[in-house]
Amino acid sequence: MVQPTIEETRLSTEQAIQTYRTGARITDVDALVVEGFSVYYETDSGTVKACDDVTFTLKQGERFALVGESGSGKTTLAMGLMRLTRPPGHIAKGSATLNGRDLTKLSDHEMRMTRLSELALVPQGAMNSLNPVMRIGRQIIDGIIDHVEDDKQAPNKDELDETVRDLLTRVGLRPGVAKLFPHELSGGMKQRVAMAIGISLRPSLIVADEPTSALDVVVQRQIMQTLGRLQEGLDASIMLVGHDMGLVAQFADTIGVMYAGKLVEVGPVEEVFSDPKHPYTKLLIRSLPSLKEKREFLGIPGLPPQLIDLPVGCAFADRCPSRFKKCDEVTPQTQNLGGRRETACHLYDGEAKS
Amino acid sequence: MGVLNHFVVKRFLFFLFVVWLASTVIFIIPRLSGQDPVKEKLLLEAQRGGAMQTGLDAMAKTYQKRFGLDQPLWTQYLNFLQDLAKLDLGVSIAFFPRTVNDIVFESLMWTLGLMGTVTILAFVLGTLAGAVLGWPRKPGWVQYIFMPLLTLSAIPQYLLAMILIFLIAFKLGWLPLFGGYSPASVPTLTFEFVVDVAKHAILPAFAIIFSAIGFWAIGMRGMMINTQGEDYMIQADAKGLKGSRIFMRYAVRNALLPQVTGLALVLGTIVTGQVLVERVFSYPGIGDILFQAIRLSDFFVIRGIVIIIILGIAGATFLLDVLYPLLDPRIKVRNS
Amino acid sequence: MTESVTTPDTINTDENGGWSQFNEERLTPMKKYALRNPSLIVGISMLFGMLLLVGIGHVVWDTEQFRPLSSPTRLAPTLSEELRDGTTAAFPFGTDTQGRDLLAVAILGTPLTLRVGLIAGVVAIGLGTVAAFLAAYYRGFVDGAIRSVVDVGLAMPALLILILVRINIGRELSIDEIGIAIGLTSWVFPARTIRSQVLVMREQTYVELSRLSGTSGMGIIFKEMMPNLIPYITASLVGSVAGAILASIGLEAIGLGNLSEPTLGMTIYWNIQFSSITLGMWWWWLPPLAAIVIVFVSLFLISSGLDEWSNPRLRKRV
Amino acid sequence: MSTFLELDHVTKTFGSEGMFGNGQITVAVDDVSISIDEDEASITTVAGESGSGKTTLSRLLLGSHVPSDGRMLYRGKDFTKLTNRERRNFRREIQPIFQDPFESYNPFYKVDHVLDAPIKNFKLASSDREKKQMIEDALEMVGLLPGETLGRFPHQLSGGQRQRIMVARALLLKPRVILADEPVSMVDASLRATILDSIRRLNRDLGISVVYVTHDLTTAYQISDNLMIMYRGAVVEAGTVDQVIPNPQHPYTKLLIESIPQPDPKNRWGSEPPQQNWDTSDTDIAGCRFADRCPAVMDTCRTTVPAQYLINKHQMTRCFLHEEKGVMENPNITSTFQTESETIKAIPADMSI
Repeated sequence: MVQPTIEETRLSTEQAIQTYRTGARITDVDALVVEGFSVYYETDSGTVKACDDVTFTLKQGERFALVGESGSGKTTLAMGLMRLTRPPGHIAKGSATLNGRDLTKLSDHEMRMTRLSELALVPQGAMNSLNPVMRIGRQIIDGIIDHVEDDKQAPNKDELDETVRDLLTRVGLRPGVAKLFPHELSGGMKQRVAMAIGISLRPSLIVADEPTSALDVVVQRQIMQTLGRLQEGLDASIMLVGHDMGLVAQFADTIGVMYAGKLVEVGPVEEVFSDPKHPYTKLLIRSLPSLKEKREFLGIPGLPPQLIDLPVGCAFADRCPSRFKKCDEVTPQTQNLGGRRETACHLYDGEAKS
Repeated sequence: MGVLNHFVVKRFLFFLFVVWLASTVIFIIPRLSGQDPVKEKLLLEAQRGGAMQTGLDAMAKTYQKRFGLDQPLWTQYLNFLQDLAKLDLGVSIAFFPRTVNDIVFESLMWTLGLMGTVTILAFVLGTLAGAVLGWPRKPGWVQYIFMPLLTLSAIPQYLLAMILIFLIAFKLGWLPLFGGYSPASVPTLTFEFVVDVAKHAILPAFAIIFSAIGFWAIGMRGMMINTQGEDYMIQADAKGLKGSRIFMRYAVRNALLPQVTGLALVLGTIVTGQVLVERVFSYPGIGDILFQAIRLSDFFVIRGIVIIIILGIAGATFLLDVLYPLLDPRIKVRNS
Repeated sequence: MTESVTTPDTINTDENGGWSQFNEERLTPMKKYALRNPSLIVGISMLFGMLLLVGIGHVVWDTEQFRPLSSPTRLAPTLSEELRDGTTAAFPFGTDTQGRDLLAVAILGTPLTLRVGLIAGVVAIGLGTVAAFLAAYYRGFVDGAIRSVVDVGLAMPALLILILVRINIGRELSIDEIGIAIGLTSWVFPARTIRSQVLVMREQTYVELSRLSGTSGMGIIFKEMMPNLIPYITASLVGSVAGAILASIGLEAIGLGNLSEPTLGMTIYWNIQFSSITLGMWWWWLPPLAAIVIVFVSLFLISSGLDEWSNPRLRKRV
Repeated sequence: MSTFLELDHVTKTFGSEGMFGNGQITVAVDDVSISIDEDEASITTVAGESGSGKTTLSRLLLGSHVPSDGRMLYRGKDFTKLTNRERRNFRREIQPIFQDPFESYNPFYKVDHVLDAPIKNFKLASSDREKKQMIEDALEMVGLLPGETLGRFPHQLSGGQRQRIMVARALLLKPRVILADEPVSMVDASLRATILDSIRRLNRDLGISVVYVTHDLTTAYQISDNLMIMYRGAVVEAGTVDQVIPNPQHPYTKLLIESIPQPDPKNRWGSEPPQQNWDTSDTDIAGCRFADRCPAVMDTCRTTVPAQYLINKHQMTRCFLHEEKGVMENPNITSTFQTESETIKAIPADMSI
C-alpha cells in the first residue's frame, strides 16, 4: 500500500491551522433552504414517514451537523436532498432550494448535472463506495467529463491528469494513487479519494454522510480536518450527517438534532451543548461519557417509536421526563427561541420569537 | 509481473493435475468393470468373419504390443500416460488401421467451429439481455419480450433442435435437415461450399444459442440486481454520472465477474449439450463420431473423444483462470 | 397439544424448537410471501397437474400397450372406434412404427423419467452436501482433497463418464441404476456451491458463539448451519433433478438407455432412430417432447422461485 | 493469588510462507506477556486502532487462535496440553461478547436459542424449571424483562436489547472472565450506557474479570480499572487507567488521546497529525513501529526495539524517551496494574542491556 510521505502531509498541516476561524467563514447568504421536506416510504403495513416536515436553512460557508440515532431519518433526509431516494421511498412534499433553485422541481437531467457540480456527496463507508474494478484516477475523471455541457469542449487527457494530480494532492494523497485500484488503499485513503471526487467540481454544498464512521480516531481526526480545510478553500457549505456528538462538537458550527423523522432542535453548536432546549437533546448530551470525569452511565430509557402511522402528539413523549398532557394531544411545531435557536417542544410554547 | 507469472505457473500446474487425475480415472474405469470391451469386440468381429477377417490378426498383434496386456498394471498405466503425453490416442477397432487421432481430429474442426462461435455468441447476447433485464431504469416492454425467452433456457438444447428441424427444415424447407454440408458438394474452400456449410450450421447454432441465452441472461440479471445494492452504485448516482456510464462501467462491469467464473463452471455442460445437438442433426462433429463409435462399440474412439473433451474443458478453464485477473484487479493480490 | 404433555412450557424450546417455531411464526409470512412468488406457485402447479393427469391415465388406460407390436403401427391420433382392419380400439395419441400405443408410453414414461431424476438428484445432493460440509467444516487436507476431486470432476462431463462406464459394463442398466449412476457422477457441482455457502456461514459470529457455548461439531452443522441452508439446498436439489433428467435423456438419446423401458428419453431415441420427423409422424415426438418441456419449465420455475426465496435481494424486486 | 490465564511472551504472526506464499508476514501480536487473575476481578481495556492486534489478542485469549511463539497457560497449564475436560472447563470459564449483536444470533431461531444452548451443552440445569429460572435471573441481572424478550426473533428487538441478552448469555455460564470485543461500537449512543452498565455490574457484583477490547478510550476510561494501548502488535503503554489517561507517556498514546473527538465545542483538536506509513511491512521494521509517525523520533528508535520501561509502579511504556527509568523486571505487563501496597522493582537503566 502506498501512503503520502510525512513531508507531503506537513504542507497541508500548516493550512489546517486556519480551520477554525468560524466568523470569517460563514456568510449571511442562504445556501440551502429546506422547507417542509418529507420523505415517505410506502410499505404493505402503511406509510413510513422516515423524514417528516423538516425545515432549516444553511448559510454559505456554514458547517451544519445533522445528528440522530439510527432510524432518526438523518440519512434519509440527506439522500432525499440529493434526490437519491430509492423506491418505495419518495419525496412526499416540501422544497429544498439550493442557490435559488428548488431541487425538487428540477428535471432528472438538471438534477444529474447539479449533483457533484453544486451538491456533492462524501459517502458513508468509503470502503465500498469506490468501484472495485476501476482505477482511482478514472473514477475522479468520470464525474468531471459527465458534467461537461453539450456545447462545451471536453478537457483533454493532459488537463484531466493535471486535475486529478491536483485533487489528490489537495486531499493529502500522493498523485501516484491515481493509478491504483481501491483495494490497494487503506480505509483512510479511500475516504480521502471520496473527498477528492466530492470537491472535483467545486460544489457549493458538500453532504458528508458519516464520513468517518468506520475509521480509527486518529485517522478520523485527519479526515475531518482535511475536509474542513477543503471547505475553506472552496467557500462551500458542509452538511455533516452523523451520530457521533463528539465529532459534531469538534467540527460543526450549527447542529440539527433529529428524532423519529423530525428535526427537534437547531442551534449554534456551543449554545446547544451548553444549554440544550429539547428534552431529547438534553438527555443525549448528558449520556455522553467524557475523559474529564468518571460517573455513572446515563442512557435514555425506552426506545424510539415505530415510524409507521405515528400517533398525534410528540414522538418523544413516551421517553420524556418532562411530559405533560399537551404532549399527547398536539404535535409540537418548530418555534424560534431567538437567534438561531429553534426547537419543537411544548415546554417552550409562548416563548417563541418571530 | 513476478506475481502474475507465479500465478500463471500455478494455474498451469493445476491444469496438468486435472488432466492427469482425469486420465487416471479413465484408465481405471475399464479395469473396474472386469470386462474387456476390446477383446469382446474382437471376438464379435471374429464370429462375424467376413471383411474384417484378414486384418484381425494384425490388429490383435498391434493391440497386444501396444498395450502390453501381459505386463503388470503399472507398466500399462505408464504406457497409457506416455501415449497421452504424445497425444497418441490409439487405434480404432472398427476402422482398423485408422488411428483415433485421425478420426477424431477431422470432426473436431466441425465441433470447434460451431461450438466456439455459438458459445461466445450466446454468452455475449445472454449477458447483455440479462444486464438490461436487471437494470431498474429499463423500458417496461423489455420485461415482456425477454421473460418468455428466459423460459426457453429450461428446454434442453437437443429438444429445441428437434422442434427447429420440424418447423424450419421439414415444414418450411428453408434450411437443410441434417449434416454439415450437402452430400453433393465438394469440401473445398469455394464460396458455394462456405455458404452451404453456413446454411447447415444455422439450425444447430440457433438450437444452442436460444437455450443458452436464457441461462446467461438469468445469471446476469441476478448479478445486476445484487450490484444495485452496492455502495459504489449509489455513489455513481451521487456523482451525477450519465446513465449509460453507470450501466456499463459500474453495473455491468462488476456483474460480469461472477458471470465469467460461471462460464468456467459450465463448460462441461456446454460440451455435453453440443454433443447431443450434433447427434440430432447428424452434424459431422465429435458428437456424431461419438454416437457412431458407441454403436460400433469402438472403445478407443470413445475413450479418445472423452480425453479430448476433458483436455478441451481443462484447457479452457485454464485460459479463463489466467485471463480473469485482467478483469478483476483484486485477484492478483490475493494470489491464490 | 395433548393432555399427555405434562410440562407445556418445555415444548417450544429444545431439540425440535427450531422447527416448531418455524411452523408457528414463520409460516404465516412464508404463505404471504409464496403468494407474491408466482414462479414457485406456477411451477409446482404445473408439475403436480401433470402428475395428476398421469395418475388418472394409469387408472383409466391400458398401459400394457406400451410394448412394441401391441398395437397397429403408424397410426395417426384417432378417437374413432372403427379401424381399417376391423379391430376396435382408440389411440388418442396414435402409435409408432413398431406398434406402441403412444398414450400408454406417455403415461408410463413421464413418472419413470421423473424417478430417474429424483433418484439421481437425491444421490447427488446428498453426496454433495456431505462433501461440502466435510470440506468447509474440517478444512485442511480434507478440503484440499475434496476440492481437487471437485475441480477434476468439473472438467469431466457426467454424460461422458456415464458413457465410458456403460460401455465397460457392457449390459443394459435398469432405471434405478441409471439414476444412481447419474447421481454418482454429478455431485461435484452441488458440492462446490454448497461448500462456498458453508464457508461463508462458518465465519458467521453466531457459529463461533455457538462453538463457544460448547456446541459440538455435529451440533453446529445440524442446528446452526443446516436450517439456514435448507432453502438453498432445496433449490440445488431441484436444479440437480433437472440436470439429472437432462443427463438421463442424453444417455438414452445416444443409445445407452434401457431399451425395454418406455421412458421419455427412450421415446426420443426411437424418434431419432426412425427419423420420425422426416416421416412426418409429429404425433410420435410431440408428446414426449411436450412432457419433457413441461417437466423442465416447471422445475425451472420452482428453482427460480426458491432462488428468490433464499436470496433476499432478488426477492425485493422481481 | 492464583493466575487464571497467562500469556507468556506470546507472538502471533499471520501470512504466507513456503512454496506458494508471497512471503508477506504480519505480526499481529508481538511478544506480549499478560495475565488475568482469578481472585481479583478487574476490568482491563485493550485499546488500539484497527490493525493494532487487539482483536487477535482477544482471539488468543478465547483459544480461537494458537500462539505462533510463546505459551498460553490456563490455570498454570500449557494450553496445548490440556485434557478434553480441562479444555471444556476453559470454554465455559471465558466467555465472549462480540461487536455486532445482530450477527451473534442465528436468524433461524428465536433469541431463546442462544440462552438454551449453553445450559444444555454444559448441563448447567437439572430440570426445565431450573433452566427457565436461570434464564430469567440472567435477563433480570442485565436489566431486561423476560416477558419482553423471550420468544422473539432477534430482528424484533433493539440493538441494545440484543447486546444485553448476549451479556446475559455469558452470565449463564458463570464464567471467570468475560471478553467483550467492541461490545458497544455498533449500538446507538443512548443505548450504550445500559450495556456498559450491565458489564460493569457483572464485574462489581459477581466478581467476574472483564477484558474490554475497544478503540474508544472514553468508555474505557469510564468503566475500566486498567488499560493497555496496542500499536501494530506491540503493547506500547500500560497501567492503571487513572494513571495512563491523564498522564500518557508514549507519543502514540498522547496522539490517540488528543484525537478523541470530545463532546465539547470549546475544546477542539489541534493541528492535523501526520498519516501512518503502511509501506513498511512488519518484518522490515528494525526498531520502534511508531518511529515513522513519531514527533519525538530519535536515531535509536529506527534501529532498536524499545524495551518495557517502568515509569512508576502503575505505568509502563515502550518508548526510548523513558529509557532512564529502567526496564521492568517482570515482563508481565499486568504487574503494573497492581494496587498501591505492592511494589515493583525496575532494573536500573545501565544494567538492562
